Amino acid sequence: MFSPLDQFETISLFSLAAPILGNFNIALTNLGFYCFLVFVIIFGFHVISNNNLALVPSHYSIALESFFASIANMVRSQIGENKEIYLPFVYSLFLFILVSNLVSNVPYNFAVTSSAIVCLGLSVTIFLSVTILALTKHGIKFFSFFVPSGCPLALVPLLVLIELISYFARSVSLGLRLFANIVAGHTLLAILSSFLIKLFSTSILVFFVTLIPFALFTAIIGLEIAVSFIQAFVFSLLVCSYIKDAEYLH
Amino acid sequence: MLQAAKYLGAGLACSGLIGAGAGIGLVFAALITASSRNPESRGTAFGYAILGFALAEATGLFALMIAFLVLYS
Amino acid sequence: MLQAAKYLGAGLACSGLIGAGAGIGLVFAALITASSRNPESRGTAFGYAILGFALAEATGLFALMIAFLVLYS
Amino acid sequence: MLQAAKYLGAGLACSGLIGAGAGIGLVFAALITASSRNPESRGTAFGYAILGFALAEATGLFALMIAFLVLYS
Repeated sequence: MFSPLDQFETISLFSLAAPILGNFNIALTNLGFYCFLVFVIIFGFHVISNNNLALVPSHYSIALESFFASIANMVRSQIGENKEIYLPFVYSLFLFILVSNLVSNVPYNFAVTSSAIVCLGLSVTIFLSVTILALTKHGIKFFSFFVPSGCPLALVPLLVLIELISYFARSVSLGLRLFANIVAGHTLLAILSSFLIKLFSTSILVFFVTLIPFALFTAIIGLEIAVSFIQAFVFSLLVCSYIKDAEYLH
Repeated sequence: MLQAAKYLGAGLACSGLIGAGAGIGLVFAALITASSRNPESRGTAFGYAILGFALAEATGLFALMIAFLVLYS
Repeated sequence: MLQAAKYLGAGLACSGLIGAGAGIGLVFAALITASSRNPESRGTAFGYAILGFALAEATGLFALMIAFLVLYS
Repeated sequence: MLQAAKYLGAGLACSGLIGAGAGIGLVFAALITASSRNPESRGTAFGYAILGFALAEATGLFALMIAFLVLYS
């Protein structure tokens, strides 16, 4: 029975199962293959736009440099002028999520960010590293972060509890936001497309009538592409603001 | 019994459309006030209104999707 | 019986999308009024609108995640 | 029977996310209007917006926690 959610299953393309070291099993799954595909696309784009170090930029290098400049001033405006050490990290994170989202918009492609492991793994590791960064940089003073500045003393314990919970909720909500958007969007497309197929294949007259919901369907695909950009932008913007919290503690 | 639950579930799932309706009303209300207050910014304001309509509509479509899912599979 | 409860649970879980739809409408209404009142601050206002949209959308999609969780596992 | 009630409870608990979505919409609507009306107070306004978002999000996540509590224990 066709379930719209089975497009997100990781199927192992080919696996090597050897009984050595206690049933050793390594498999190249479609998730791994698509991660590699995204890496090849990003690496290839950078190699092409490198324009073998010519002084006069080609179209590709202009596009890539303006793209890099927009990420750079986002990081500079968010984290601060002299904190550009985080720029490569945020840039690669943005590019990975953007390209994997755009690749997943092609029909019959597997969505890398629709696997919970990738999204929650990304967000929990970022959360842990930001907390460790804050602890090493500020030590005990880090816990002053949970007391919002200028609030009456009686309110402090309640606010600290809420701030603590919303600080720990960051680790889950960051990844779950990306995961939920992509899964819900692709499931919506899967259901609408299977619905339209039934309508298109009934009769000629109905064929022309269903051109209207088909226009709605292409609008939703446009929306899905916009959501891919928005999710990549918001994920990296929130990572920048979390790093800013770790750096400056309010 | 199962079929009855399907109908009830689909009916309840439609409650998700309340927000989309209200959101689209708010967006076009703002568009009307903005275009009356500042007529030459009508072009971009209309563009934002269409974008806001599409994004608010998306949440309604998600609720409708669950209703179809519950009703037919 | 269990499957019936799944359908009902998923239908009820869709009510979480109400807040997301209304929130997105509010954000884009503010964007339209702001961009008509002060056109040169359109850039940053649009950035905040996209950020506000994504964060409001997230709560609605958390509810949708619970609906899928209830429906399929 | 018990498991059925769990599904229904989790579905009902999702209604708590309505407030979080609307609240976040309100916070960012205010941020957009404020940043367009008074651009140099953008820094502190953005800080308050993120604080307001975190607190509003916390209420939605309390509801989500109850939903998971009901669903899995």
